[in-house]
Amino acid sequence: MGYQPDRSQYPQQREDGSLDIDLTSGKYLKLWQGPQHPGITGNMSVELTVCGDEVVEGKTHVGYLHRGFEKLMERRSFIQCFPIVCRICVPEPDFNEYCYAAAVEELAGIQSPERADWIRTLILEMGRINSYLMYLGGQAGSLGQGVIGQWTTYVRDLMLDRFEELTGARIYHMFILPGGVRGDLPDGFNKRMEETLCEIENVLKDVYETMFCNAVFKKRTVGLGYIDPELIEPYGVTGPTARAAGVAKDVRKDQPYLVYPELEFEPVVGTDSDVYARADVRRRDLLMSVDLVRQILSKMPNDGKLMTKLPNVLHWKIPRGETYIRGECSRGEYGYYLVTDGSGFPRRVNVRGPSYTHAVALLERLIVNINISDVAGLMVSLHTYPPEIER
Amino acid sequence: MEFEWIKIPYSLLTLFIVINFGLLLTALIQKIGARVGRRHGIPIYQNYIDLIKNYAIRSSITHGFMFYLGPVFRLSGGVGLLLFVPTIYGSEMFSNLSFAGDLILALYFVFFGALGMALGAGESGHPHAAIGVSRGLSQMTAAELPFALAVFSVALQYQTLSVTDIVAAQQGGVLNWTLFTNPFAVTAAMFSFLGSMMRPPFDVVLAPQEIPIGPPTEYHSSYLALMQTNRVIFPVAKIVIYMNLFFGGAASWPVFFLKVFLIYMVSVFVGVAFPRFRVEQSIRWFLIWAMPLGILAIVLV
Amino acid sequence: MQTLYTKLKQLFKLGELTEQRQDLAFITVAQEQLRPLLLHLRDREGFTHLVLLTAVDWMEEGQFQLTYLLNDRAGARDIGLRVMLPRDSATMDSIHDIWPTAATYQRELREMFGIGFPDSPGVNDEFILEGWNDIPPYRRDFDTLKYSEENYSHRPDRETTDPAQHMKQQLYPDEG
Amino acid sequence: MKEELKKRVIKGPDGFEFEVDPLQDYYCEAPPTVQPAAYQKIVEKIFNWARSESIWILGFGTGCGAIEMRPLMTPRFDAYRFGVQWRPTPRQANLFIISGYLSTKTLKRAIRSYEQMQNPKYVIGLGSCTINGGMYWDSYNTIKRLDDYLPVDLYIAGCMPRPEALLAGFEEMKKIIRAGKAEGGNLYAENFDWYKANQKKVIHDWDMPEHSW
Amino acid sequence: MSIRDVLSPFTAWKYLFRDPVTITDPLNERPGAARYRGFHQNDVQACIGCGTCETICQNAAIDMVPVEEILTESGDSGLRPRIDYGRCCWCALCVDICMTGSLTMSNEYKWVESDPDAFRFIPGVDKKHWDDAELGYRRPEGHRLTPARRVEMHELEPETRIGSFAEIVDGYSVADGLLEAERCVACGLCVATCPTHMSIPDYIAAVRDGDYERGLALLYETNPFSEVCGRVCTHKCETACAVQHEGEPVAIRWLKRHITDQVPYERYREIVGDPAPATGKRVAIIGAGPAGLTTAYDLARKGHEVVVHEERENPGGMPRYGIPEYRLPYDMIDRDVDLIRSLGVKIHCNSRVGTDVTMDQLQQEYDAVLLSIGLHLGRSTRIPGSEHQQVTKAVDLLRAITDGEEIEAPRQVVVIGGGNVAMDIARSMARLQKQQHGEVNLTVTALEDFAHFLADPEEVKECGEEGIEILDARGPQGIMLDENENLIGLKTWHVVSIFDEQGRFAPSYDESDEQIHQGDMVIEAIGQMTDVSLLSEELTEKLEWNRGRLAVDVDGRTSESWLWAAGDCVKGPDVVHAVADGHRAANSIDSYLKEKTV
Repeated sequence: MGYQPDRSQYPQQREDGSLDIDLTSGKYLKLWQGPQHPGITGNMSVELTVCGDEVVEGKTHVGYLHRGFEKLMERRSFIQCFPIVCRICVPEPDFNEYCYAAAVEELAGIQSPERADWIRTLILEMGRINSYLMYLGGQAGSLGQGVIGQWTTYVRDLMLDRFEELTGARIYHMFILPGGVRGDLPDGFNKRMEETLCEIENVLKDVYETMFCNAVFKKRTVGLGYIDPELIEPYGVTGPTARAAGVAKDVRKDQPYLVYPELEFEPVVGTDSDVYARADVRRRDLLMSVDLVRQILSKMPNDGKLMTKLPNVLHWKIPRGETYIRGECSRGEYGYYLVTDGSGFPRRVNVRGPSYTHAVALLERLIVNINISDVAGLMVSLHTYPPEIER
Repeated sequence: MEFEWIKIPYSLLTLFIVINFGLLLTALIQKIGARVGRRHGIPIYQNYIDLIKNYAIRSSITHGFMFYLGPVFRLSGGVGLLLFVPTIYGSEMFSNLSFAGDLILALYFVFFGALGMALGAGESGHPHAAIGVSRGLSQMTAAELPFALAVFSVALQYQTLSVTDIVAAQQGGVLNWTLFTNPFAVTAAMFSFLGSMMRPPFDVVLAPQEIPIGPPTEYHSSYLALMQTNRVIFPVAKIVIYMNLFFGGAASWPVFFLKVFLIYMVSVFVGVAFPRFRVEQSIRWFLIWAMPLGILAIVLV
Repeated sequence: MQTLYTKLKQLFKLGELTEQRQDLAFITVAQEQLRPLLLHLRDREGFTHLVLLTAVDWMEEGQFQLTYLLNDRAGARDIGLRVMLPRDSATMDSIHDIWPTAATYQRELREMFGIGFPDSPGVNDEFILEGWNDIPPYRRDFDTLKYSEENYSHRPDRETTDPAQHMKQQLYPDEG
Repeated sequence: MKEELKKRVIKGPDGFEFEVDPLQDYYCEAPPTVQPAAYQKIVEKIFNWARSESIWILGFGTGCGAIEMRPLMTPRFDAYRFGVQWRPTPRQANLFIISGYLSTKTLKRAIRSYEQMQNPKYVIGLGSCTINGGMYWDSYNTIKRLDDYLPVDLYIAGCMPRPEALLAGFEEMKKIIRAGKAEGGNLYAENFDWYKANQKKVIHDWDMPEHSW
Repeated sequence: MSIRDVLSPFTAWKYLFRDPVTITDPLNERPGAARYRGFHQNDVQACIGCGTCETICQNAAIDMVPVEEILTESGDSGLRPRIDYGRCCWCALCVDICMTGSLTMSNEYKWVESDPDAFRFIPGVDKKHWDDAELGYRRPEGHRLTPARRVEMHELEPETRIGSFAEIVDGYSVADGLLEAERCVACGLCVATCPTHMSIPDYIAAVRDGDYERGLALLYETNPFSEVCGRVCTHKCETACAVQHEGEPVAIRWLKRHITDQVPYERYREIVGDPAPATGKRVAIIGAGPAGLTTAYDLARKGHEVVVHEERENPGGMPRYGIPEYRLPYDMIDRDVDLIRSLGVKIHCNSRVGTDVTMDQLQQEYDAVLLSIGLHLGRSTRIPGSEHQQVTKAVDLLRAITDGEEIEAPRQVVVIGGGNVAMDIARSMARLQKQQHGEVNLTVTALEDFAHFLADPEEVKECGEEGIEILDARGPQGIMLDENENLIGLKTWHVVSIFDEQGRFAPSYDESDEQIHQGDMVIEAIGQMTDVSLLSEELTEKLEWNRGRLAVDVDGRTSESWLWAAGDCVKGPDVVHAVADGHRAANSIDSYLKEKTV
């Protein structure tokens, strides 16, 4: 298949197709980026084989954060799984909660109330904003522009305050549980949210001026890490990474869930499919999320139930079945494959994180022939969060 | 020329002032950078504490002879650079050990520390250090070239290789500064200055996100403290040269402090706003933008 | 989905169909039918996106279930192909040449379930675990609590009391 | 064991052959030793004060707690104000924050990083996971008690602890350092065999040098 | 690349002149949000130590530990949760599930400690500075993880049921039973409160699993009168139920009945199992009520030979003769009794000790004897006129109804008493009235007010539905007779208080509030006593007595080594207490017999 990177220069290939890399020759050097490395996206590592400043081979190593969630969930009851799922992805935990809750609801045959769906959507969009803000800081930081990270982390922190007052926690919200959500919007939430959104928009304007209209940033990122649109499907690329390549993949539009059918938006699409385009798509997507949050808050029904009646969660049993629930998280398609067997515990849970394909197969493919200096920038541009790879 | 022994305590006094000034200046610069990032940043005295802390680390390891000598070379480069150029124009006390051909020696010292560092860091055996060194040397070569051209141009302009004489030639008003008499040389030199201050967009040598801080990766405890000391002396010393060559020197300490600060701020002003170039991009940048200016400066002179 | 199933049924030997949702169905497929079916679905039916590949351990039935979940974006539908493998010495053909990203999934399945995928690139490399010395951990017969207790020390002095027992002792101390 | 970690003979570019054993640290042939404090009490006091006011954290996000490090170092909380900075290399760091659970795979790297830090060095355990396993108490892949493997000076409760809690932790850490009680590095050296035995018990493929700095 | 790209990044510098956004004092300025999930608080007085928090905690972070200052009592295990912050993940499921709402979370979140073991604490007991924090996570209103409402039990409509003695309660359907069983949180608080310590959570679990036979086995392990108790048990367990604190208690009694309803009677014998091989020991039991027959059941299963002497025509004791058929159909008693019989227990009916057989004989012939003669004599109010023939005692009347005697129901009846017996006789008479006169005209006067009523609330409610008038806080003062000595009613005064300051029974009345309740008949239902006439005088002398009741040790053994006593006659009226007593006596007798063999 034609999915292999260009290896016309070096290293040479042996007859069996493997790469002829002789470390003792002194021509090649093994360089580990991570896990203890500031340029790595979280606790993972990439084993680089470099020739001069150029990477000839990269291998992703994961598992540093493996806790065996899928195994642990098999010995926890359905409600007990609810606090644990959000730990699978730290920067945007809510998708785990939503996908898990929706999967359980579907197999248990219950329906979350309408207002709960609105609040769920709100939370997911807030989480997306957070995740993108973190990404923007990281992307600029990986290329040595620290100030962007300072600004975005600040506004992200404001959003965390909103999360805190809504859900009662900063990072692991544990708010969306099977059957609905845990609480209602606090008083005056809309007003404070609007202030936060304004602040975010202001900062984004500055980010646009200093990061995107920046000669050096452009010099570094334009053309870097080009993903051929042909590669999108074979490599299972989803989310902004795919949209930057011109493929308008967005689960929110393709297979709408929650209240997305009632919101007005168009998937943000880029054209150039390089690091710059991906950053730009995410920036615009972030602005769209800001708009979506506004839409949600204005269109949301004013009252209504937040939880459906659950059976006694201590002995909750769900009949045999299997399902897959997906959502569009800030990195791409996030999904839960849940299998039940009629007992009080899941038979199997499989988490499909977008980073799984992005950070392993795709990264290993893209990393070939780039400069060592660009490795961090490229990795960040795929927006990978390692815990969702190894779980 | 007869050597006056009194110069030695005088230069040590200069050194002392410069070290303290440097410690505070770098902290202030950091605070300014932090301010752009909407925060307060380190306390102004933080550098002193860090320095004591690093000397107070109990254990230290060595990777060999050169590893040990690296910071020493680096520091002597900085100290040497400082001591062989006059700090305060017209002051007997603070003209240090300057002599007729000190400009050449100063240029030598600019390289000396870096080379020592390269040897030491290379000895540390850490691949990141090695990569940092190779990046550093190539970038520095490219960056110093316009500077050398500018210096050459200035030397031609004033017909002397003595820094004191060059400063003397610039007295008598702002418009007498080389900045205005030979703007191309100054621009070329300032471009080079950006490249040598280890700030974005030319800090790929240290780039923590790529090769965790590059050459000093393995340095720690008192080695690191030595390097920290150098890191406050060297930029000041270097700026002193720039100040003397291009900005009319300083006739008193307050003027000195102000000018050093302002010149330092040039690199910070650019550094905060931009990400960093890759090494070959920055070399290309120097060759395309700074070099022609330097050549132009020489030609025009 | 029913129409697709009928259509496929004419071409392939298919097992049971489970329609989970309007846009999601699972079909059981025989091991040797999988590859042509995948190619057919990808090239003819628009299921170009391999969403995930994972396994379920039906230990009691002595089987592994491999689930290949495919997505047709244009048609907004998903199809899950179930392949049942005998649990002992389970091996399956690799599909990394159809979707390169499948190699990662197969590497994980090899490590976590012990399902073999000969010819899949790097399938025997350690992926998530390091220095693992027990049966593959995602198998049902692997007891994670037991392993954890045997290998790691927990903090001592954690004792709990059963309310019913404690009340009996307190309220009716005379009764055994 | 990985191929590249095995002993082998290498022919250099100059034709000279030499043997390489990647598992041996050529600069470190003895276990770490206890490093005495400065002889003069007053000097040690000043040193301790300086150490407490200049805490350099190792930039190694071992677990989820790492996500709160960013707010900590950025405008909202700005830990730089308190003399806290992060360093990208263990050689220059004094404080190792174990930010939550440690899988055995990370434990291996954490030990390596810890040993490369210079004495005096401190460890803060972040969150439940470092105390008694936290929510991964029954996981097959995470350690439960951090103090079995590394000497820990301080624990911060929370899952995960917020930046404010971390700042409170730093304040407490400073007190401990000033009081001269933060001697984790020496504790590690004293009980080196015990720690090593514990580490080897959970790291099944020990392919590291016996001791490194 | 344009010139804009070079210049625009410098706009970053505008922040140089703005104030930093840093929080000046992050340690004190930042309290957690109003619903922040911080460190735990526990209102130890409200907490009942049910351990549901421990059950739901997926991190095994919670231990239930005894606490010095909290005493164990019915409905409160005396244990309190101890939380290990080396495990907790602050998910607040423990708060959500908490049965009493006592466990909450403060908005405090800073806790730093060098000692890792310090992070284990008992909220509310180990004092912490956040104990009084007002903000923090509380379970939002309406957010419950367990159903609070009981599954409704279908009953006959009042109009239908008043016409006959048919059983009122339908029993749960399988679906309803499952739903109700699901409400149980399996804390086990009820077990100790149940006199016979039935393994309630286990058999409810069996209902959840649909494994009724397992449930039945569990029932008959501890209670051979499960059919009876499933209908008329006083269900003390439900007063200890953890679910009642924020909802209705689990209908434990109905679930017990549900199990017995679901298992075919033919299977009972097999499920209970065969008795142990015969030991050759013989035990005589006097009185075939719950206590006696429970002892018989236990001893028979242990292989002893048991003979029961029953004075009346049918075995069953008070459940048969005291409880009306609409609450407990007679065939249900028969089923339990037959099961006991099938284990080899011989029951001689119409055999009154003292008349047909003497205590001495029993002492001679048997290794041990148990007295379980119940409380079959009604107490009298001894108010003026209470000797009138139209003044009857409830127990006598109920017995007569059971025996099928023709009873002429007067048109207007007054009942004295506020207990369940009063309700039973009132409702029985109401049925007779309805049958004979087509209408109900009946007044119950109780000493207690409704706030301290003795009878079950359901009984009171159902009485109301059936048209029975209940007047609370009325003290009977005299029977009103007309000039022909015919009974015309009852005079009562309003009760101000029942007990004096020392807690002794000494009612005081408000004489100004006097009422006359018209009636042709007055029924006294104020309590019963034991008929001890069957004991020989000599024996009566020998035995120790305690305020008119036989004195027994904790195992039910009297001062005579061969004689035990159990049931209502020593413990007061209650079926399930009698069963428990029977078990105790059986155990004691069994070990006595074993000793004797050795």
